[in-house]
Amino acid sequence: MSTTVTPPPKKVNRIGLEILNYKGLKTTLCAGCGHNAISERIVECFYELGIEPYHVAKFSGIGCSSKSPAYFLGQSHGFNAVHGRMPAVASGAILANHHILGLGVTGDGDTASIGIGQFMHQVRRNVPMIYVIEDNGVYGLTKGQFSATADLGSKLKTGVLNDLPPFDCCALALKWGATFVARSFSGDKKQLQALLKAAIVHKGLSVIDVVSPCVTFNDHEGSTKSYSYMKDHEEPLHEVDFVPSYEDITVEIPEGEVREVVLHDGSRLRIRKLDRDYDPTQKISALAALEEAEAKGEVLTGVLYVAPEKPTFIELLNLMDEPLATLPESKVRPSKEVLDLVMEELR
Amino acid sequence: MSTTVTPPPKKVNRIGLEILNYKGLKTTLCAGCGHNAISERIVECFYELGIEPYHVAKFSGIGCSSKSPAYFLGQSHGFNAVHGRMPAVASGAILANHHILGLGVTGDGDTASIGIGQFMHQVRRNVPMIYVIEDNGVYGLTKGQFSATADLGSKLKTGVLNDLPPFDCCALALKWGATFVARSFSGDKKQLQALLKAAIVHKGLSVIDVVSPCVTFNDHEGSTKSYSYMKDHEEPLHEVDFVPSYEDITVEIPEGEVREVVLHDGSRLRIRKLDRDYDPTQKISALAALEEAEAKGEVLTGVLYVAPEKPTFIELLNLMDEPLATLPESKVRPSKEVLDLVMEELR
Amino acid sequence: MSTVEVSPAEPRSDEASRPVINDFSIQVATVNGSGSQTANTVLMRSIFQMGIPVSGKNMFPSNIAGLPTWFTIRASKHGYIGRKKEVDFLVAMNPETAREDVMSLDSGAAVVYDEPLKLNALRSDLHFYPVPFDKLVAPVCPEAKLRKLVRNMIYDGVVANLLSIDMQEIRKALVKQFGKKKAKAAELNWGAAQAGYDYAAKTFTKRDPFRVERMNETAGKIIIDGNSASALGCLFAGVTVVTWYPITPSSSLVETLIAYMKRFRIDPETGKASFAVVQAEDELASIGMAIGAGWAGARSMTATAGPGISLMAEFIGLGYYAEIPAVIFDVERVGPSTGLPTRTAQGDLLSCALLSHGDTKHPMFFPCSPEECFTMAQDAFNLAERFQTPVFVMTDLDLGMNNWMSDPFPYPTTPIDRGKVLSAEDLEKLGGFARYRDVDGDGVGYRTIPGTRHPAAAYFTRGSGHNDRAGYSEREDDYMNNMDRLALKFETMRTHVPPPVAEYNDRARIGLIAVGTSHHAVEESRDQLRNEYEIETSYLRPKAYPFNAELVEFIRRHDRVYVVDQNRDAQLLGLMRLELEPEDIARLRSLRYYGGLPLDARTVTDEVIRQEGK
Amino acid sequence: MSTVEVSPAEPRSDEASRPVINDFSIQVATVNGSGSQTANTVLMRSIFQMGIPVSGKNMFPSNIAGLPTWFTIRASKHGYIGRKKEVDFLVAMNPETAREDVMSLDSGAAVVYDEPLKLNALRSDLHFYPVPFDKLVAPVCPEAKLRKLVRNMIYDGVVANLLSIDMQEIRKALVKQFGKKKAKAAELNWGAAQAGYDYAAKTFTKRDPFRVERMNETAGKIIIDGNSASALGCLFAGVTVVTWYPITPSSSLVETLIAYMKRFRIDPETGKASFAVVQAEDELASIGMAIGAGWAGARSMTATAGPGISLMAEFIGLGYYAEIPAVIFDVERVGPSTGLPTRTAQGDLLSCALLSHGDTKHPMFFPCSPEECFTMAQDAFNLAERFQTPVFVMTDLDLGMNNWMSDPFPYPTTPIDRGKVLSAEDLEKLGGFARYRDVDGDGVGYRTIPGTRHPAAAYFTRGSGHNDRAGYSEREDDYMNNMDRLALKFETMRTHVPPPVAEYNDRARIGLIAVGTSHHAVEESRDQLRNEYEIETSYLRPKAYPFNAELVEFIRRHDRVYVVDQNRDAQLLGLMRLELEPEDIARLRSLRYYGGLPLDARTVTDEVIRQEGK
Ligand SMILES: Cc1ncc(C[n+]2csc(CCOP(=O)(O)OP(=O)(O)O)c2C)c(N)n1
Ligand SMILES: Cc1ncc(C[n+]2csc(CCOP(=O)(O)OP(=O)(O)O)c2C)c(N)n1
Ligand code: SF4
Ligand code: SF4
Ligand SMILES: [Mg+2]
Ligand SMILES: [Mg+2]
Repeated sequence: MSTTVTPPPKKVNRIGLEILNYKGLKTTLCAGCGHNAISERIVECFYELGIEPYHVAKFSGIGCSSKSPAYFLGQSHGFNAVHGRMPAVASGAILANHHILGLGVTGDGDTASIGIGQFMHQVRRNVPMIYVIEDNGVYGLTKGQFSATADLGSKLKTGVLNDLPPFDCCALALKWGATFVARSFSGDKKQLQALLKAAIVHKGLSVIDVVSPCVTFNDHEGSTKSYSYMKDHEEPLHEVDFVPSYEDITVEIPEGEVREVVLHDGSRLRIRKLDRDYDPTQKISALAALEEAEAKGEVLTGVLYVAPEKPTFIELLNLMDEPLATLPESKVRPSKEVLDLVMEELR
Repeated sequence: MSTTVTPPPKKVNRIGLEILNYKGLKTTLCAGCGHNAISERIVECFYELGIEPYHVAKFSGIGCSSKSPAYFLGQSHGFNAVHGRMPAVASGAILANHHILGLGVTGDGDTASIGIGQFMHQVRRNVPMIYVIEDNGVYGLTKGQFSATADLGSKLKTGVLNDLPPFDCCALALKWGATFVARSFSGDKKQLQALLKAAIVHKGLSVIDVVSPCVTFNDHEGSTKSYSYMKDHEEPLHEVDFVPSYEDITVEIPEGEVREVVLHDGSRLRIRKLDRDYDPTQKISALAALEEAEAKGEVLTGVLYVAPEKPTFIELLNLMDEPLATLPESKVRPSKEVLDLVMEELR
Repeated sequence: MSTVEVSPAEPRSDEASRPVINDFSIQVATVNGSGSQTANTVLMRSIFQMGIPVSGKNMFPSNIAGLPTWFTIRASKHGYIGRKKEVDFLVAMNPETAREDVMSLDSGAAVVYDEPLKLNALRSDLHFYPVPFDKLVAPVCPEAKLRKLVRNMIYDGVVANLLSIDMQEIRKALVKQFGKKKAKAAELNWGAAQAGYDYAAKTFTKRDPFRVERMNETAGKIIIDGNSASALGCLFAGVTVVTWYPITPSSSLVETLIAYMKRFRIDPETGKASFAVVQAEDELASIGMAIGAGWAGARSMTATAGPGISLMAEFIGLGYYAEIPAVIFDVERVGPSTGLPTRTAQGDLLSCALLSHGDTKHPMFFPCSPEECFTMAQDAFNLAERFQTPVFVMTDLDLGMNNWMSDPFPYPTTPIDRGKVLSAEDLEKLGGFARYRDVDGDGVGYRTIPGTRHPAAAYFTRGSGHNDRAGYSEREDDYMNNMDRLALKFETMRTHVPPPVAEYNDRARIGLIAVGTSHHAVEESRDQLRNEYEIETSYLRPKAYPFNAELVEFIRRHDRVYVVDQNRDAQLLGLMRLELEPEDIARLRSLRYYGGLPLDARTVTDEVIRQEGK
Repeated sequence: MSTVEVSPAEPRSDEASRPVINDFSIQVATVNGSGSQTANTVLMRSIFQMGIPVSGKNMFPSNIAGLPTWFTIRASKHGYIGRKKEVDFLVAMNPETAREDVMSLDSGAAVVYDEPLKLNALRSDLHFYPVPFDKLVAPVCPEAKLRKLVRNMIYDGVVANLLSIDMQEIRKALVKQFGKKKAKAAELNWGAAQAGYDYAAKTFTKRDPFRVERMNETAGKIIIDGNSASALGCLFAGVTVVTWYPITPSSSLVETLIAYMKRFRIDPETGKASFAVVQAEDELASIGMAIGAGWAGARSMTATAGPGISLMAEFIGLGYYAEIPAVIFDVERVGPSTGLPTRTAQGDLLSCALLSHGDTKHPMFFPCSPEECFTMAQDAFNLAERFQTPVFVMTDLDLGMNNWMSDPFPYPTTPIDRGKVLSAEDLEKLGGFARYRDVDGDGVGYRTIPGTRHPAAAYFTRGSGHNDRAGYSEREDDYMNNMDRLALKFETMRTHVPPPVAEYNDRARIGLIAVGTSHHAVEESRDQLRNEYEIETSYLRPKAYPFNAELVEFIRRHDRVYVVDQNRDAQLLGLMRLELEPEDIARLRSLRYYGGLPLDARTVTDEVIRQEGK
């Protein structure tokens, strides 16, 4: 797969920029947070593909995940908007300038709880951009309540049990119009890079749901698929505001295989990577594959669906090639003759 | 099917009430509007089942469809809320009193455009109530813009073309947790009655998407599945605010068959009724059946999915049997001893 | 049938003898969806074409068909185009309201009605003209299906006869209405109008005093609704991204804009659009897209009404704090909540001025006429970009959806103002920039547009605390400095918004202040106060908020100043109370109307007189 | 290591000689997520247990781990519990801020710090106490993984030694903190505290003047944060439906409420809940559910902060107009937009009072203490049901999330007031009812609860125009009558909300007005003004909006009245400006602070003095 080759280490990329040109500020997220790993992959991808930073605009909502755009691509414009409404802001910006490569990064709370409406309508419009969901099943920034992607049966530290079925953002996206739908795991460097690169190249909306564990609040005690590592050591650690510091998790899974990944809190994730011969152009079978994996308690990763030719929203709107944002007055203000004509019609 | 038996005509129902006790005010919707037919079915169903009107609460958002609760069950409490937010209001009311039989009636704009988020979260919670979507693909009350359920390729009178794929509310509902999902056509008296009765009996959330043509604004000129009847007569009828008056459409379709129904504007609806041997307990096959019908340009009607045993939101919340709304002070205000205990803990 | 039958008891005879020329109102009472709009428009136009100042107001219900609707046409030789409370000439077509319509008329009014309604039995002090519409329509419209439509045109003919409207003007108006392509429809309607005219001519003896006479006061003028005028303003303001969600009474603004854009903003060579219009899924999305587009350099806008304003609150706060241009048209209707969606009000003034939590303040424009809709739309885009902030244009249902006579609009004389935007070249020269630094002392920083080809162009936009380099900050000093700069920016706007229109009268002890559509009632009321009560008044009409310094000057030159509000809570007065000196507030009096109809002069006059204790 | 090394240049010697007892503030500077909360709480508690009035304020960043955090404990023999601006005793644990923390101290302050930071080199006018935390922690905590946590407890020991805090109180506080089940953890921490104490005892010569001495001012008192107090208030108010969406600083209100409900509101026999709590998908849904539940007869509530308030605007307008009870806690944080989510403000006063488009007005409560959170939560539910309208309880981050000393809460003495609800029996007697008719002259109609077993019980609720029988209406008179009744209802509330707390001083020419947490700074400032400037003041603290008539009386009794606002735009003053007579407004002065920290007395005093021209 050409998209996954890692170029040999060198100081500058094909457009002469250093990796530094693609970095952002120092992260203020917890050490070991999956979101940080995703930021790193983004930096690498844009560096490796040699994309001009000024060409990119970053968008996010509110949450730990939505803070992360400050931590990559420091030379790209960024917009940290309001909770759950990243899609609208990004859509507007892309309408204003469709030459921009839009990169949205938000959380599962942002996307599937408060933002499910905007997400689905964004998908329906096939607005050309990359939409990364940093999916941890909880609201990290507000200290660990369930989001709408939380697994059925998982349990919070406070003892609250999630008894509602999760929204599967991939299923939603592919059923209702997204033209590139993938799932990955924040710890799978190679796959995530490959998917990001493919998404960058894709012309329509690319949705990438990245399972990105919250090391601080995602202690799935009592959940069907995990146990609490902290259990034995619990007592001395009764400390309300303590956030342990972890190393990043990394994992590599061969195509078509399943691996169990142990998270920091001891919970396990069963990740299955799609077969090499999986056909990602069939909606129904993609949906079925997701449904099946869910039933087995597995996380299915890879490109689930792709429809490269479907017209984008920009095409549907028949926009001129120049960005609307910078059209000269002569192109946006009709002539005096036009006004005279209209006035005449109204007489 | 025991739920569809129509009792022989009589003056009062089993609880001694007349049909008048189930009627509402005179409709102010357009003559021939599909929504009026649905109102009539609702009146009949509640009369025939002999449900106490005080037992029911009606909920709606904003739209022509959402006006309709004023036109049935005049002896039931009703709440015409704000646009797209019926689910929240109904959920709150049902939490307050889960003995109430909640009947939500809204439009496709209300549900699938502005309200898609609340709809999906309502579905996810399996809030016990009936949710009728009067689906005409347009915003009737604001004079005919497309909603998010409009068919791909349909065209407004103003010439605007819908180039976005429709949200299928049934697919959404059954994929994400509704425990009774059906589709019907406003003109199919018998089926609609049967479905409404089944929904009344069902303990969880029942979603019924009723195709309910807007006779005034749904002139699908240029759409893939219709032609404009008015075409020839168009010229003399160039009258911006004229709303022709139509007779109600009625149709009866045998199970397992397809019928083409010609609407007032000349557009045609291909309605397929589910086979008698269709198994409505399988999610995946239900989704596939919908997908298939969509591809064929057919409207598939009947009970698409049912999961009678899934716990409702009220069950999940472990609510006491008495309505919360009317609990006496002794049940909701803890004793002085409790306060003393808490105070002691805080010393 | 004789006219004696029609009005068995005569109205006072002196009335009939004193003709009332070009100074009365006609009200047509129908049912919505019955297709009377053409007949009403044609009637209004024909009077307009006779050179007589005219205005039309449609009072319609919030449903699609079958409920009562009233259309009022006012002819005024004095040029008054506000609502007139009293109906002089009623066309009663709606059986449901006919009784109440007739009972509320002043003595001496005329009534054309559908004969079977037998309205003449109700009162003896009116002039009744019964018309057997069904009988008349059959011969002129063989196709039974169309009769319901064509039937309305008959009353145009009847009224033309009774009011001495030139039938050729009716014909001209009909042709204009239907356009060349619908000639057959125009013919059919013309036949109906003629039938009405002929019937009236041969049946009625004119007894009421009302009639028209040619004048020359409308030459060159246009007839347009405020929403269309706003749309044209946006078109010529160079709007590029339009986002919306349908809501009465704002929908037609965008729908008209779309139509104009399609005609005039598609590149003839490439066939490509220089604009994007998105019907969003709701108002949170429409304002979000407008904000995103404004951030990325588009001239972006949305249009909505009260409920949409409420839903936009969070995003408008973001726009304020992150300093992003966008123009929001609020075509006000009656609140709170869904309220009366087809009635007019100025009830969102406080909401819009202060929209969103925390300390926020937003500029607003107050157009009073289609011409001002046109010019202020342009002003609003310029202000939004110059000050990098959301800007409201406050119109209302009366202005937006009714037809107004207007001078033709002036072609813009100044270029589009994109405000302080740094290009790659600027950045090269400067070496960098601080997005939120007040370089010029006006509170406005410099911005860059995403896509600017320079490594120093990027900055990070956020709704959370930031320092002047747009860096995240929770520091007390950064926060306060930024908020102080935003306050300064708002102060700077006072001198940048268009100044108020002031009419000082040296003999006046009292002043009137009004914005937007209240203008028309106030103008007429000032004449009433002078003519009927010998009270001279001055008048100030702020065109925008924040208020210009002249507001205070005006107040200080008068003993008492009446602030006219079309809302219950005296919101315009409230905006003044929030910022004026107490001694200035002490001169202010509140004059409120909040019944949902366009404000009329008599209401203003009566209230001033009541408060003046006369 | 000798103490000489520690503070090479001595602070002025007179300071050390004048001991400062029970009147200073300790600030602990750490990094969030480092687990210092226990150590800080224990330190605060131990002083409290010694009978000394104490307060604690946590200043934390808007992220989860790794950014600077400051916890300030104030001991005040005078009982002042507002913030004290000056830090007297610094515990510098965070390398990132240590320099700035030290540099901003007043001369003579003391600094306990992590030895490797070498802070003593920075200034010569402070008292430095270096502690080798890493060295000390190893022996007391063999398990390396836990050292990071236990390390913090060492400074408790050091500080106890330096300030003469009784170690037995530390021990008691530790046991309380960990509870019986976590005895092992308490032991581990106790060891660390002792190590700190011993190290300090053997190493340091006390040179700073600060220390504690037992008092008897806290007996019987509790320590609680405002959010927990609000939660308890709701519990005892008999709340039945709680809907929410997490947002700082309101989340803990609901989370605590959930915990209490689970303990005390589950029927012991059936194991079933007498409440429903729903974490909604967003604030539009949470307020929508609360409104739906309130309509159906539940005592319903939600809690949120600024961004949530903005999102609730449309629904609150519905609640106002359709007259539905619901209680909304706004735990205010710094806006606009996301603003500073972990800083405090009173910036939503105007937003909440006027929330939603059209003419709307909403009552608000202003608790200043946990006790008032508790009582006003109950008042709010009663008011909401009595007046059938949404009611806001305005607290803020300072009150909601910080720990406050308080008297124990009084058990409610009055029964729950469900307002005007008609039962089936009532209906049987009356034969029917008109939902929106003002039967009692207070503007409040009678309502029925869905499910009421009577054919006349039903009515139709809507946000659109309606007459007094709840029928749809677009009539001018119906609309105006209804709006007038709503206005009357609001007026009636003035006499039903709790009256303000007034402290008149006969010699005072100036007055102060403040609400909520501003109270604590104002109380202390009044003493400062008296003691330092010989200025006597009166003080009025409104407990609710709409304001009670006493507000005007208070203003009139003073020459100048300072209205204290924790926001930029003088919003409390604005609410007064909107309704007071100009001559009363003329007496008002604005005193604003909007830096995001809890208001402190010095800021108030300095600003009064500045404006008084002294
Ligand atoms: C309107 C609004 N409501 C609530 C919040 C509080 N809030 C901040 S982040 C967040 C949840 C974030 O969860 P998610 O998107 O999953 O991001 P994560 O922190 O888990 O990466 C919430 C509820 C807010 N900022 N705005
Ligand atoms: C917040 C808000 N936005 C917009 C509107 C205007 N509006 C009223 S009804 C409606 C659409 C209704 O469409 P639908 O739900 O499909 O009902 P229908 O009239 O077709 O039955 C809209 C957009 C509103 N009332 N509130
Ligand atoms: S709280 Fe969770 S999601 Fe947030 S930064 Fe920490 S680990 Fe990541
Ligand atoms: S406009 Fe359409 S949806 Fe509305 S009442 Fe008329 S037919 Fe029905
Ligand atoms: Mg998350
Ligand atoms: Mg519809």
